[in-house]
Amino acid sequence: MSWLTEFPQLSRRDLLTLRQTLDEGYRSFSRSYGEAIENFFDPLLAFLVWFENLLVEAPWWVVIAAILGITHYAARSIKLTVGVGISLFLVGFFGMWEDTMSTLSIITVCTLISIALGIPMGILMARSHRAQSIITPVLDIMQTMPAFVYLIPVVMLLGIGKIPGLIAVIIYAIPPVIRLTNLGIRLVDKEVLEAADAYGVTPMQRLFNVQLPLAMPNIMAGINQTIMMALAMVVIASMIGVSGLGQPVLRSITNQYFTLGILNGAAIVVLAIIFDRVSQSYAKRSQRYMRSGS
Amino acid sequence: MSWLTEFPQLSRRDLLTLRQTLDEGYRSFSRSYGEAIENFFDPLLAFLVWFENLLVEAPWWVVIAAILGITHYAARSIKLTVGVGISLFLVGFFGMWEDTMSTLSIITVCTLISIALGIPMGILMARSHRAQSIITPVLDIMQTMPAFVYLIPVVMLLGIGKIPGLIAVIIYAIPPVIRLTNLGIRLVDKEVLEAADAYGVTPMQRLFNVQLPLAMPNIMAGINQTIMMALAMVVIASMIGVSGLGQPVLRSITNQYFTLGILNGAAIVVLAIIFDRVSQSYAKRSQRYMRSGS
Amino acid sequence: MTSPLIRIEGLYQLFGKNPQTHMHLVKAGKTKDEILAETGHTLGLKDINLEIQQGEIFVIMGLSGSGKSTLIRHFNRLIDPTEGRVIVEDEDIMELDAKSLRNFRQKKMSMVFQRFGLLPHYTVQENVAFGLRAQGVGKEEREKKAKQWLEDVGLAGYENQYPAQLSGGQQQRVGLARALCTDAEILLMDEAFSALDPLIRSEMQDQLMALQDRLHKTIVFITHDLDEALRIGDRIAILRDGELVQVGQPADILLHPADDYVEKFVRDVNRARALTVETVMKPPTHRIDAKTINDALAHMRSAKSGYAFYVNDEGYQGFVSEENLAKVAKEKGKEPLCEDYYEDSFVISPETPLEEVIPQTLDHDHPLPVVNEAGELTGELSRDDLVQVLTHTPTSDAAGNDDASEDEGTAKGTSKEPPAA
Amino acid sequence: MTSPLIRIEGLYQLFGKNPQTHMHLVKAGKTKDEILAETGHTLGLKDINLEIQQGEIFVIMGLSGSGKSTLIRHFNRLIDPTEGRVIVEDEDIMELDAKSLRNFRQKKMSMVFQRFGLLPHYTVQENVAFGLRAQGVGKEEREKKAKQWLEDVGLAGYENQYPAQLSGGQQQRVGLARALCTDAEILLMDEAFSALDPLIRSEMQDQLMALQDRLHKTIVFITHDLDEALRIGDRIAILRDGELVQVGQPADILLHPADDYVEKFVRDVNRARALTVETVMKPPTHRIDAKTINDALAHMRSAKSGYAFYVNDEGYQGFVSEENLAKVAKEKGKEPLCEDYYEDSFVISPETPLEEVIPQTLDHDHPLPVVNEAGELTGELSRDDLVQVLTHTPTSDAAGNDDASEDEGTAKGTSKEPPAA
Amino acid sequence: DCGRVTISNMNWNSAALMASIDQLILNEGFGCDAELVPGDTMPTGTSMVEKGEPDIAPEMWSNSMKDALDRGVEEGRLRYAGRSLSDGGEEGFWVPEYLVEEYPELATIEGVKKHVDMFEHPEDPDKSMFMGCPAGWNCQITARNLYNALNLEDAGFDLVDPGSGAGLAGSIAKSYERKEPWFGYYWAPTAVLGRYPMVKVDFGSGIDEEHYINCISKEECLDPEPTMYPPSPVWTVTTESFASEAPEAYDYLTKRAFTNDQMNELLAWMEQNQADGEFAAFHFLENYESIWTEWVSDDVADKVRDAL
Ligand SMILES: Nc1ncnc2c1ncn2[C@@H]1O[C@H](COP(=O)(O)OP(=O)(O)OP(=O)(O)O)[C@@H](O)[C@H]1O
Ligand SMILES: Nc1ncnc2c1ncn2[C@@H]1O[C@H](COP(=O)(O)OP(=O)(O)OP(=O)(O)O)[C@@H](O)[C@H]1O
Ligand SMILES: [Mg+2]
Ligand SMILES: [Mg+2]
Repeated sequence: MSWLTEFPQLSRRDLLTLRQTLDEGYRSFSRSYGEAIENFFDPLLAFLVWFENLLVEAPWWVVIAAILGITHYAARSIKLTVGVGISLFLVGFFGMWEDTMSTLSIITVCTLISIALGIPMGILMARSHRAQSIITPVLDIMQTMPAFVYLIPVVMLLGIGKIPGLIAVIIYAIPPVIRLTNLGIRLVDKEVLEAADAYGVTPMQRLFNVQLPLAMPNIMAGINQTIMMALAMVVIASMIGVSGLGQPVLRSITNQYFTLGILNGAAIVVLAIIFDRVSQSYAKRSQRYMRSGS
Repeated sequence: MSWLTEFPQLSRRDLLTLRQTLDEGYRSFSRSYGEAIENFFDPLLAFLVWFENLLVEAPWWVVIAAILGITHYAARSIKLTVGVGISLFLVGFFGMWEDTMSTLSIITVCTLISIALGIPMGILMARSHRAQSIITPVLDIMQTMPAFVYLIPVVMLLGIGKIPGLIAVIIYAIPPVIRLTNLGIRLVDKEVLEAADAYGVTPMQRLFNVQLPLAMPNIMAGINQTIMMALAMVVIASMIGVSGLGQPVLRSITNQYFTLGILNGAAIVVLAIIFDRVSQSYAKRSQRYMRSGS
Repeated sequence: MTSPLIRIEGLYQLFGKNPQTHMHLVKAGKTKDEILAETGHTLGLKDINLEIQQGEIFVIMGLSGSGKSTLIRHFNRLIDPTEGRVIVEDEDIMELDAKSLRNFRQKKMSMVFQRFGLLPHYTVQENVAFGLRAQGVGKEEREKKAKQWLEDVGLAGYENQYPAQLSGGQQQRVGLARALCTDAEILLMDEAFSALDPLIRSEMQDQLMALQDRLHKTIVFITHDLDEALRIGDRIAILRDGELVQVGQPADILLHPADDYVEKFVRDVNRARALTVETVMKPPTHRIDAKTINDALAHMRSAKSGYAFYVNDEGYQGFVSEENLAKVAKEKGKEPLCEDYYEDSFVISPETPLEEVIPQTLDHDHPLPVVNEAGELTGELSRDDLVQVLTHTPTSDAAGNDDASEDEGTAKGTSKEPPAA
Repeated sequence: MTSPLIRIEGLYQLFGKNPQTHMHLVKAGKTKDEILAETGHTLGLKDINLEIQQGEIFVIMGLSGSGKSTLIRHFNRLIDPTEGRVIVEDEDIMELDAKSLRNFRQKKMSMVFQRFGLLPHYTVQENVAFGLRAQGVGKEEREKKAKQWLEDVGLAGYENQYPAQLSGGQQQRVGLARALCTDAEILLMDEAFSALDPLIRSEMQDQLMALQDRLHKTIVFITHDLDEALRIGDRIAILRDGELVQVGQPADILLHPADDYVEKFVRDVNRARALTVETVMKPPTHRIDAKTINDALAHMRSAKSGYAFYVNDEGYQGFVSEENLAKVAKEKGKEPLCEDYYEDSFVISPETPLEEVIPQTLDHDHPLPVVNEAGELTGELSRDDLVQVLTHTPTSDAAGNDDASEDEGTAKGTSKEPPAA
Repeated sequence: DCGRVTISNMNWNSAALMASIDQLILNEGFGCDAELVPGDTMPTGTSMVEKGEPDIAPEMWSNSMKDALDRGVEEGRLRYAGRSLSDGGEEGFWVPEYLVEEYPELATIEGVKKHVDMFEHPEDPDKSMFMGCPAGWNCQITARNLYNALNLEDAGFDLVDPGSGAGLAGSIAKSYERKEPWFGYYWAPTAVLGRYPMVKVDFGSGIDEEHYINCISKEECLDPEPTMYPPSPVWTVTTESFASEAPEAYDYLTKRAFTNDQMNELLAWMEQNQADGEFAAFHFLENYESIWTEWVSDDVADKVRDAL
């Protein structure tokens, strides 16, 4: 009996028909609605372009100064500020300033959008077991469905450029912040919540005054991972038209310029470390109570 | 003054020399040591090949039965076991059995290695601020340095195939479990630790009986992310010759067979969900106390 | 009686995975231990029926694990009962929707938790202001109020510390201040003073009682300290294994315990402090309203007592003894009794704790008159009565020494013989 | 005196970020509040010097926040002092390396935490066995022992529950069982009974004392309950704002408080229970060792007392009154005093709590003889002495009524006049 | 007048060079506002067909997505402007030059088969490795068919999938650096073959273009016969809208083409200088005037020259 050794499969012909029908279906869908969907994203695109130009075209020292300012405001750590300054300067010194600014612009936007969407999603998940059991597999899909699979469909719909890149990055980068917000909120001490409830807090107060602050360490871990994922997608995004550090990386690989790849990779890492350190020290500063434990 | 608008860069010539020297340096390194390094990994390679063959060549129903057995043992949930059975069957039914088994074999090994290395690293990090401040940037590099950057150097060193794929996957997938183990341990209630200390626990008892069990929710979140990352790397790994579901995905992208891509992507997702659900319900089962809170 | 502020009807609480399926065991009268052993479910409360009046301090006592905290948690619906109703101001709080419940919790009740329940990420002051914040009170006002209350509980100067930086008792006082800060009508206090030292504790008790006097708050108070319960409680409820065994006024419980359990429970209390004169005095048997000295003498003689309390329409007048009156009877037998013939004697008021009248009572061979604020003689307190009450024999009639030593398992030195020849 | 088991020398603890830099303020004698206001650092302990003997129950008391928990945490080095030394069995525990410290904690000390410190992921039984597990005791043995202790603290049946499923007092008992289960020599108990009801609490006290009697453990006990302190404590230390204000035996502290603070602290105690006869009895002034009845009578007359305690070489013999002896003096004046002439009288033993002898003392007009186990007359206890001690006037000499009412701010009914005409 | 133009900037050197040349010439010579858009072959091609963006793909190996491009042309969305490599791409099975120097017989397929044991398989010691073409590329089909036609399997070879172009290049680099044997599919002109000189293995069959088109390049080729690869068409592809809106610029694109020799020279220069497209484009425009002036009218050439 063949099924003992061979998996009972859909016949090759059926599989082919199935594939073709679906492919064709999607193609005609994208032709009819692509335009509309594309227009929908126009304002975002305009903003992305504006923001990228701002960073790329502003004098480099203005940009560095601004970044250092933000760093200092957020982290209040001289050491960190100096470190950020030096690494940004090195990035420029090795001739990667423009690419770095392009990447910085898109990643900033992606990260902010991911956080802005992710935290509420995480909250929703924490609030109901139903939501959790629906959202979790979706997150699994978002994280493991290879970007390559949806890259082409997205390109068919939206063309090549920043918007599909942004979408791909967000799809991939958003799950950690959602998951860890959920986890963090679920781990909040029941006794504390009960006390808050006893004073009749509104759901909003409960969330903003109790759950989120106490879930902060986990949420920050989620944000950290989201930043990491977003930056990890830089190269893939550059495959569909997002300019920045991804391109030289791809070039280095096809042409086997190791050093070029490593330099550009290092610039990505520098961005990652800056993003991460700044956000983490900001969070830590707002959690003073944690250090005062006995 | 040009530096006001132009970044003071390394001159093109210097940069070139630098790049060429480094490239050449790496090339000669790989020339002299590649062989030895490659040999070092031979046993692992042999194991990987053996394990893949085991999964691919064993009759499919034996494999499914084994997986269901593990699932049931770990999660003790009929619902989950049935779900896993159905999805595995569908994967086979759509003609992806072999690729799925290849992917399953390498991802299982990667995940296990990541956990086996990652948790101790996380523990180390939690134990000392020094270790934390050294390891954190390394993790940042591992997560954001694009795989593409080190793919070719690794291939030059080790050739294409499973070993470089495994290394790339682990480099990318290990950070979450390290980070969240660290976080989880750091969040353990100080009062509980103090109580344990007062009874003179050894560092090992402290770790295994108090810190790790109480950090479990976070560690499991880390393992979940590690699994997700590992599966997200399937396609990249297939770029350097790791067989499995990544190759059909790459094929689908170059040929615009969306359905093919989605089917194979879905098979990856199925693996992700199986891995994740099983590990999470195993963990949850061992944390009964969490549900009994008032 | 007006309708009660809080009414609990047929309340059951069974903890575990499937409380409903095991309720029949509870109803069938199985004990808590049996249910735990058979089903793994813990019986928290069993058929509680209770009424609490507006303005009273209602104390709940009982062994550890008897369900006190569980019961108090039902009052503001922090847990839902397995069965039964909780009615506050004629409203079944089980039927409140989320918003009304919130409102109810904000305005009606505030709670001190046994394990404090402070918010670790807020400073002490923010913690205290938390209830007000929930009510939407403005920052300035709530800070002012919080500061005030912090001072009242003796924590001025700690405003900006975090809970983890405080000692246990300090944390408890933060929880206390938080509850008092909200001005809620009903205070739920779960062992609110348990971590306090006696000085601060009695200060807090005073404050609480003053507050209650002033604002007529209703207070539900759990405590393990019988002295405290007797001191501040208007009524006391005693729980055992989730069942209500007795509800009553402090003296009631002390003097007429419903069963052995309650009796054991109250045995160790400092009666001298807990009981007032009222609760142990006897009716004034030596009361006379004779008009003349002779009349009085006749009275005393027939009663075979050597003294009497003279009372007229205006109330208690004075203490007279046969001996002294007899001396003047010959000359002035017909004259009316008046101040001149009264003797020095203490007069005690019915609300005074026994403790305070011990010396006087013991000093006098005759009973002391008990006179209320209106000046009426309401009773008399004899040395014997006092001694009897102070020596732990609530239910027996006569104050026998043997009784006392039987009662006290560890009694050592009450033998009539010298311990060693 | 043998060398003490635990010796604390010059211990300082300043909480905050930079304790060292602010130590000079502490040394300069600034108060806790000043230091807090100026530097944000909290003074936990200040120059503590203390010795605890092997086998004693040493009680630490003090206001909430006075540093008790902080002090006890130094004993097993859960926190390191800012300055000072802690010496246990002649070993400075600050100098132990990690391994010896571990060993020391496993074997020498076990601790009950104020906030319980249970392991939430372990069942009750596993929690109790935790100390043994740390010591490496085998599973079977530790389970057996844990079960035994759980039963002893009254939690049989709850073995497989998790701490979150228990009531506060039950959790505390789990912590207690855990500490007792390890057989450590030294027990550190931080408000170990605070969440217990009076019944279980006194049971636990009894168990603790029995244990101590049997195994001569050294126990450091923090409590807020003075009755408890007086009952179980061999010595009591009183802390205020991190400073040690008095260390002494219970009766010492009760009767000779070092300052106002301590006096206030002990004022509310139930003296009748706390004090033993010994501590308040007077020397036996009415002691006679006359050989004959006449001698005895002569003695009594010269002392102007109507009675006497007759004592010979064999110790206390009996109570005699002038009245009765006088009756027989004429006929048998020369005969030696013997049983025939003794009168019924209570004899009390010096260790008995006052409470137990109140009725007898009050019943008799004359003082009662206090006789120790060897049969010797060691003192006498009069009604007046008793009343004086029971009415809160530890330092004043005479037990005046006025005194009492002045002392007690809330006294109501002790006026000599009727409250209303 | 030619307006905004987007040029696909693919990540291998020849494509990047052409993209930059086009950008310079269109901007300076035709007054366009040309912009480079990064992207891989597939997304770029798809986007051109479906969304009409980017406008120009300077180096499109049409075999790699033949169906899609042909359909795009059919539907009037794309145009093949002209060959960008006039000789066409060179495909074949290659062995490293140093091997052939040692074993001259390796230049033919029979020689390779004879030395089959030399080509070690990394995962299976019983077999030898033949490195095929990455999954999904058109060449995967042709390489497989030729592998069958040449009976390489019987000879002991196993067709190994390198996974990606990068994997393929990496495996060449690895073997070359260690002077190990390597046998597999590759194409030229490429930076890799520029750096690592290889010898194309002769199948001894000559080119049978008809058979190649009808069978070898088809998935369902039942009876493959050996044939050398015919030159592979490499196109400049533009969108229909660009072609119709900027006919002059389009006209330039129809002419812009390199021979393989020219391109190899340029690639070698780029390789040597690790030059990016822009830098190389300047180098080209400055030093190879004779070539590019052929592509444009004189006044355009002047404008470009002025701008340099
Ligand atoms: N980790 C800490 N950080 C800062 N201050 C602390 C810390 N722990 C204790 N303190 C301070 O030290 C003082 C003494 O605290 P401790 O816990 O020893 O008091 P306590 O005598 O045990 O009081 P209680 O009876 O209320 O438990 C308090 O004022 C407290 O604020
Ligand atoms: N969340 C819970 N899950 C299971 N059992 C519980 C839970 N909460 C309380 N119980 C059980 O209910 C019973 C009553 O607990 P409760 O906390 O009301 O006691 P209590 O009277 O407040 O005792 P204590 O004086 O020790 O605080 C206990 O036996 C306890 O084990
Ligand atoms: Mg309770
Ligand atoms: Mg304390």
